[in-house]
Amino acid sequence: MENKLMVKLVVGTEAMFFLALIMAYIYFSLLPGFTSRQADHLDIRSTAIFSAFLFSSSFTFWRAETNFKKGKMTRLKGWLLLTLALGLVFLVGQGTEYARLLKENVSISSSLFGTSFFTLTGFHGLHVLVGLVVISIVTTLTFMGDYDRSSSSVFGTVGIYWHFVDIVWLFVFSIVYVLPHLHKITT
Amino acid sequence: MKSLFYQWHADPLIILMVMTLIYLHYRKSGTSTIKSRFCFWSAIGLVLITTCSPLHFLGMHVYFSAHMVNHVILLLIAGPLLVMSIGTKPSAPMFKKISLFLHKRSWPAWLTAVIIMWCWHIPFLFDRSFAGMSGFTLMPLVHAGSMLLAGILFSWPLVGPFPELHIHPLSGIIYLATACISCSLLGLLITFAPIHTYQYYLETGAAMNGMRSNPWSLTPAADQQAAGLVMWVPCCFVYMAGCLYLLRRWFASQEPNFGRDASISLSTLMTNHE
Amino acid sequence: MSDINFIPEPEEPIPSLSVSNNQGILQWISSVDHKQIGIMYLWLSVLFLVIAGIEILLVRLQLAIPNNHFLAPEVYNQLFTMHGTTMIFFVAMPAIFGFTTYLVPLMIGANDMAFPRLNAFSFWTTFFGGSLLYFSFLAGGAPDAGWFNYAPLNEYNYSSSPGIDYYCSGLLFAGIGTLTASVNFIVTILHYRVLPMSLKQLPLFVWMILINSFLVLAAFPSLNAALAMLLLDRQLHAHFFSAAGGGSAILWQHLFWLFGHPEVYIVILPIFGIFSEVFPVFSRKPIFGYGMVVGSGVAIALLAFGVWIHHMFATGLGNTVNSFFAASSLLIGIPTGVKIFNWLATMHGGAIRFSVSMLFAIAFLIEFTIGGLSGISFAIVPIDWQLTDTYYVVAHLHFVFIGGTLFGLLSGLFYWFPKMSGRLPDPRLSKWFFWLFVAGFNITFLVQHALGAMGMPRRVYTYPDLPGWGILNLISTIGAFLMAGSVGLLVFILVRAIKKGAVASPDAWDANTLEWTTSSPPGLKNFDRVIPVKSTRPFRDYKRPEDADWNRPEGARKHEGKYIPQNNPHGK
Amino acid sequence: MPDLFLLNISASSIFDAASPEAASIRQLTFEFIIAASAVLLLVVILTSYITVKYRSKHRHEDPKQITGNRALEIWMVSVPLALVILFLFRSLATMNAILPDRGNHTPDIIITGHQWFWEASYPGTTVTTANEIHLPTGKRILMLLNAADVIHDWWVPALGPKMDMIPGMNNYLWLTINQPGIYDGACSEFCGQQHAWMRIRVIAQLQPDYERWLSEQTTNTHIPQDTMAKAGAILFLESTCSSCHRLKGTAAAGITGPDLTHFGSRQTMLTGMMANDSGNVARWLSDPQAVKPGAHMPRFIFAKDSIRALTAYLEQLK
Repeated sequence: MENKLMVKLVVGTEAMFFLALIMAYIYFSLLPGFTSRQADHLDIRSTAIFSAFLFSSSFTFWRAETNFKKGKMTRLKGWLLLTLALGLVFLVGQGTEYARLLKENVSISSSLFGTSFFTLTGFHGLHVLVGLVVISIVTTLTFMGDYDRSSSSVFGTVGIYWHFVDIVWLFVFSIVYVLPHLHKITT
Repeated sequence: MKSLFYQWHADPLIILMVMTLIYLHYRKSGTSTIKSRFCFWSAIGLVLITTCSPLHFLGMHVYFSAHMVNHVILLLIAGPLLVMSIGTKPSAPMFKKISLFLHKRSWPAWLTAVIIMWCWHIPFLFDRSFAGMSGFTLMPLVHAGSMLLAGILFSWPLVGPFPELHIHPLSGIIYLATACISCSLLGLLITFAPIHTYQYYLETGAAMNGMRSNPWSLTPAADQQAAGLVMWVPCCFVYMAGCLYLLRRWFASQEPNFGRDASISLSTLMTNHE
Repeated sequence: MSDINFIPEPEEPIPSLSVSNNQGILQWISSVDHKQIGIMYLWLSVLFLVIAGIEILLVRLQLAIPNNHFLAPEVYNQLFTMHGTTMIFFVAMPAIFGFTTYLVPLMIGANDMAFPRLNAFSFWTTFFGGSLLYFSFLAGGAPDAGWFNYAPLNEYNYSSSPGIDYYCSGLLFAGIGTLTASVNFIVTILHYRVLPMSLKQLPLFVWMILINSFLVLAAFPSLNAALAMLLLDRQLHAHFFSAAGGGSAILWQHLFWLFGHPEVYIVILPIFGIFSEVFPVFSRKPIFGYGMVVGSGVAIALLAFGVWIHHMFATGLGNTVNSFFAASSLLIGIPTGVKIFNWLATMHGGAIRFSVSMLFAIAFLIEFTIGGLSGISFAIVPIDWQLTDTYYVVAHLHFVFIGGTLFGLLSGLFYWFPKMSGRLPDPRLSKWFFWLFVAGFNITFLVQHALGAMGMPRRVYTYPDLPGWGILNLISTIGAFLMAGSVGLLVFILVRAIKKGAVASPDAWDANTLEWTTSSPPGLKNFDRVIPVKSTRPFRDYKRPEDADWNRPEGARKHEGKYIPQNNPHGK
Repeated sequence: MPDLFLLNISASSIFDAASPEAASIRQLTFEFIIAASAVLLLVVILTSYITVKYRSKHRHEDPKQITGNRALEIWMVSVPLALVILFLFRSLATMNAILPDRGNHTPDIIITGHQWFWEASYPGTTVTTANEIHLPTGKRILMLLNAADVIHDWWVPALGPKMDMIPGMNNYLWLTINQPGIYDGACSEFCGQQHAWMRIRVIAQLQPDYERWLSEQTTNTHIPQDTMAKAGAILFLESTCSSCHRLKGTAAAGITGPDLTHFGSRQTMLTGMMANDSGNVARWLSDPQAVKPGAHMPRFIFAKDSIRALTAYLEQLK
C-alpha cells in the first residue's frame, strides 16, 4: 500500500510537471506561424505507428501484472520481455523522428516550434527511458527468481508509473500531432 | 435594434429537455422536500436563463465572457443542483445503480466532465460549434445538454442521492482540487491566448461595431480575458467552497475511528476505500 | 482497556545503528534514522543561515550610507541574489523539513518515516543542491539576477557568467529533494499513525505538514519545469524566454510565481502548525476551533494557486486580469486572519506561561499581523502599482519571513530543544536573545516601509543622498547588526545548553502530544509502547484521566462549561 | 557633495502626489492605512490584554477547556470579509479610473528602457532624447512603455503608478501632471548591474515652455564654433562613438547608446548618476568602467587632449 501511494504521489507531481510543459507548448502553438511549421515538419502516420507500440506496451504490462498475481511466472516473464521490446521500439521510433527533423534543420535552437517540440517530447522520452530501465531491472530480478514466492507490490507500483507515461504520451500525441492534423484537414 | 431585454429565444429541443427533466423529477426522484424542490426549480431556472434568456443571446452574439458565464452556470451550478434535487431514497433503481457505479469508480465521472469541458473550448471546435447554433439543429441541445450532463456526473459522487455512497470527504477534496486545476488551466489558456485564437467573437465583434450593441463597450481583448478569467477564478471559488463544505461535513460527521488500514489515500480517488 | 502496542514501523529494515555506539561523523553520514536526519537538516539550515546572514550584512554595510563604494555592483548583485535564494531554499525549507522529519513520526506514534532511505536521499540531495549553488562562487561568479531570476535578465546574453546555470541545477536538486521528502511525509502520515489515531486526532502540526506536502507536490513541478527550460535556453540556445527568439519573457514570471506564491505558504503553513502546538500547551487550553484551523489551512493551500498574478500587477496584463486576481488575493487574507484570532482565542481564558517559545509566539501575533496587513496592500492594485518592487516589499516580505517563519522556527526550537537534546537552554540568556532579536528585527525592517514609500526601489546597490534616505538606511543597518549579534548569542546559548545545560525531563512543558511520552532525547527506537490515543491531546488525557478530552461530550462545545460527563469514548 | 544637484527636486514620495492619478492612489492608501491600523490596534490590544490578564500566577489547576465558539467563529470570518469586499470595490474603481482603456489614442511619448538609460521619443516630431524626460503640465498624456533588452520599470512616485517595460510588449500609462517641476523616480525592476543608476528625471513644464523645448530639440546638432570643439566633432565622427550614438544632422546615427544631439542641455548624465559638467564627462570618457562599472560603453584609450576636445564638443551641444 505505502509503495503504491508513494508512486501515485510521484506520478501526481510528475503530472504537474508535464502540465507546465504542455501548457507552455500550447501557449506557443497559438502564436502565428507555429501551426504551419508544425504541420510541415511532423509526420503523423509514422508517429501513430510507434505510438501504437507504446500504448500496447501498457496492455502487455497489465497482462504481466495479472499473471504475476496468479503466480504464472513463465507468462509473466514473457509479457515483461514483450513490454520491454515494445517500449524500445517506441524509443527507436522517436529517435528516427528526431534524426529526420535534425536533418531538416529543425532543432531545439532553430525556432520556437523546435524548442517546444524537442523539450516536450524529449522529457517524455526521458521518462520512457527511465521506465524501461526500471522494467529491465524488474525483469532481471524476475529471471533471477526474486519474486517467485513473495507477494511483492513491485509490479503494481511500476505499472502505475508505466501507464502514466503512456497517458502522458496520449496527451502529447493529441496536442502535438492529432489536433494540428485535424485542423489542417478541416480547413 | 431591439433592446437586449427582448432577446428571448426558445429552442424547441431545449424546451423538450426541460420537459423531460420535469417529468423525471416528478415521476422518478425520491421524497420531495422543500430543499429538493428548491434545488430543482433553481436548476430549471438556471437552465432556462442560460439557454433562452438575453444572457444566452449575449453569449451567442456579443460576448465571449457571457458565453463562459453560461458554461460555468450549467456545469458548476445547475448540474449539482439537479443532483441535489433528487432527494433521498429515489424509487427508480437507475439512481442506485449510478450511485453504486460512481461510488466504486469516481474517476470516470471526473474525466467525462473534464473532457466535455475541454472539448468545447478547443479553438477550432469552439468556432465551429457556433455554426450549428442558429436555426433548428441538434447543436443547442448537444451544447447545453452535454454541459449539464457533465455537471450532473461530476457532482454525483459528492452530493448524489445516497449519502452512504458518497466518496470520502477527503478524497472529495482531491477530486475537486484536481478538477479545479484542470479548470484553471483552461481559463489560463483562454485568458492568455492571442486574440486571434478564437475567431468567432472577433468576427461578431467586427460586425458589432456597426450593427449590434456592445452594452458594456468591452474590447475584444478584454472580453476574451474576462471569458478566461470567468472560467478560472470564480470557478475555482466554487470548487474551493465545495472543498470547505466537504471538510465541514467531515468534521461534523461521527464516523468511527479508523486506523491506518482505512486511511485516506489518493487511491480512494481511483477506487473506493474499504 | 487494552493498551495499544502496535507501533508502525517501515517494512524495510534499518541498517543496524546505535546512537550510543559513537562512530563519529560516519554515523551521521550513513544514518537513515529520522531523528538524525532531522537534526542534520536543522544544522544545514543553521550553516546556511550564517552564510546568508554574512552576505546580507555585507549588503547592509554597502547601503549604510549613500553613494557608498564598499562593494562593487556585480558583487552586490551576487550577494543579494544569494541571500534571497539561500534563505528561501536552504534555510527556511531545511529548517521546516528538519522539524518535520524529526517530529512527524514521534507525533503520530511511529518509529520512523515510511521510507528511511528515501529520507536520507532527500536530505543529501538538498545538501548537494546547496553545495552546487555555492560552488558557483568558485566557478566564475554567483547568480546575479535576484532570487526570482526574471527573464530575460537570466538569459545568457545578459548574464554570461555560469552563476545562473548553478542556480538552475542547484535548485533542481534541492527541488527533487523537497519533492521526495514531501512524498515521504504524506505516506508516513497516512499510513504510519499509531493504530487508533484518526485523521481528526492528528496534532495540528502534522495536519499542516500533510496539507503542506500536497502544496509542495503541486507547486514545485512548475519551478522545476521553468528551471529546465531556462537551462535549455542557456545551454542549448532554446527560445523559451527570449523575446528576440519569439519566446516570452512573461512566461518565466508565470511559471515562477505559480511556484513562488505557493512557496510563500509552504514556508508559513508548517509555522502555523508549530504555533498551534505552542499556544495550547503554554495556555493550558485546547486549540480554539481545531476544525477551523485545519479548514483555513486547506483554504490557504487551495487559494495559494489562484493568486500568483498579484506579483505581476505592474506587468501590464490589463485591468480585467488584475480585477479577478485582486479579488482572489484579498480573499486569502481571510483564512490567515482567522488563524490569528484562533490563537488569540486559544490564549483567552487560559493560564499563560511565558517561556521563550511562548514569547516568540506572542510576538509573532503582532509582527505577522503587520506583515499580513502590508501584504494586503499588494492585493489592492493601485497601491501595488506604487509600492511593488520597492523597499516596502522588502519590509513586507521580511515581516512575513522573519516575523512569521523565523519566529515560528525559533518558537519551535525552544519548544522542542529539550526533546531533541535532553537539555534546557539557559532561560535568562534565552530571554535576552528574544528581546535583542525582536528589537533588532523591528529596527531593521520597520523603517524600510517608509523608505519604500519615499521612493527607494529594491535591489539597488547604492542610492543618491535624497532627504531621509541616508539616515533610515543607517538605522536599518544598525538593526541588522543587532540581529546578527543576537543570532551569535543564540548559537552560544544552544552550544552551551548541549554541553552543560540543565537536564530536561521527558515532558518538559507538561505537553499534550505523543512525542513527549518518550525519553528526551528519544532512543533509536522511538517508542516501546504508545499510550492510547482517543483525542487530539492523548498525553493530557493520559495525565488527567478525570478531565480527558474524549470524556467530554461534543455538546460541551455548544453550551460551554455545562458538560455532562458520559462514559462513551469519542466516536464509539 | 557631488550630489547636491539632485536636491532641486520637487517631490519623490508617494505622498507628494503631483498628478490626479497619484492623488487617487494616495487617497486609497490613506484609507488602507486607517483600516490596517485599526486591525493592527485591535490585535495589539487583544494580545496585550489577554497575555496580561491570563498569565498564570503559579496556578496549578487547569483553566476551563473551551474548544470553540460558533458565534465568535462566524464573526472572525464575516468582519474581515466585509473589509475585503469594501477594499476590492475601492481598488477596482481607482484602478479603472487611473488606467482606463487607451482606445484609439496614439501615445504622446514613447519611452524605451535600455541597460541603463531611458530613451524618450515624441511621436509626431523628430525629437529623441534620453534620461531627462520633458513633459507638459495640465495635459492628459498617454505614455507607451517598452524595453530594448531586459525588463525595466517606469516609476515616478509623485506621478502615480509604475509600469513594467517588457521586451516584446507594449505597455501604456496615463499621466496628467499638475504643476511644473522636477520629479524624481527610478527604474523599479531589477535590470542588471547598474540598476541603481537608472534614475528618472521628469521635467514638467507649462505648455508654452514645453513647446519651446520641443522646438529646440527638433533642431539639428549644434555646429561647433571654437577649435577645440571642432576637433572634438571630428573625433566623435571618426572614432567609433558614432556607431552607438546619434547626433541628428550628422553622420553619427548609432542607436545602441543614448541620443546625444542636445547632450549639453541636460543637467545630469549617466541616468541621474552625476551632474553634467566637463569634469564628469572627461572622467567618464577616460574610463567608463571606473565611473559606472558594467556600463556598455567600451573604454577607448583616448589621449588627454582628445578627451578635452570631445568634452568641449559634447558640452556645447545645447
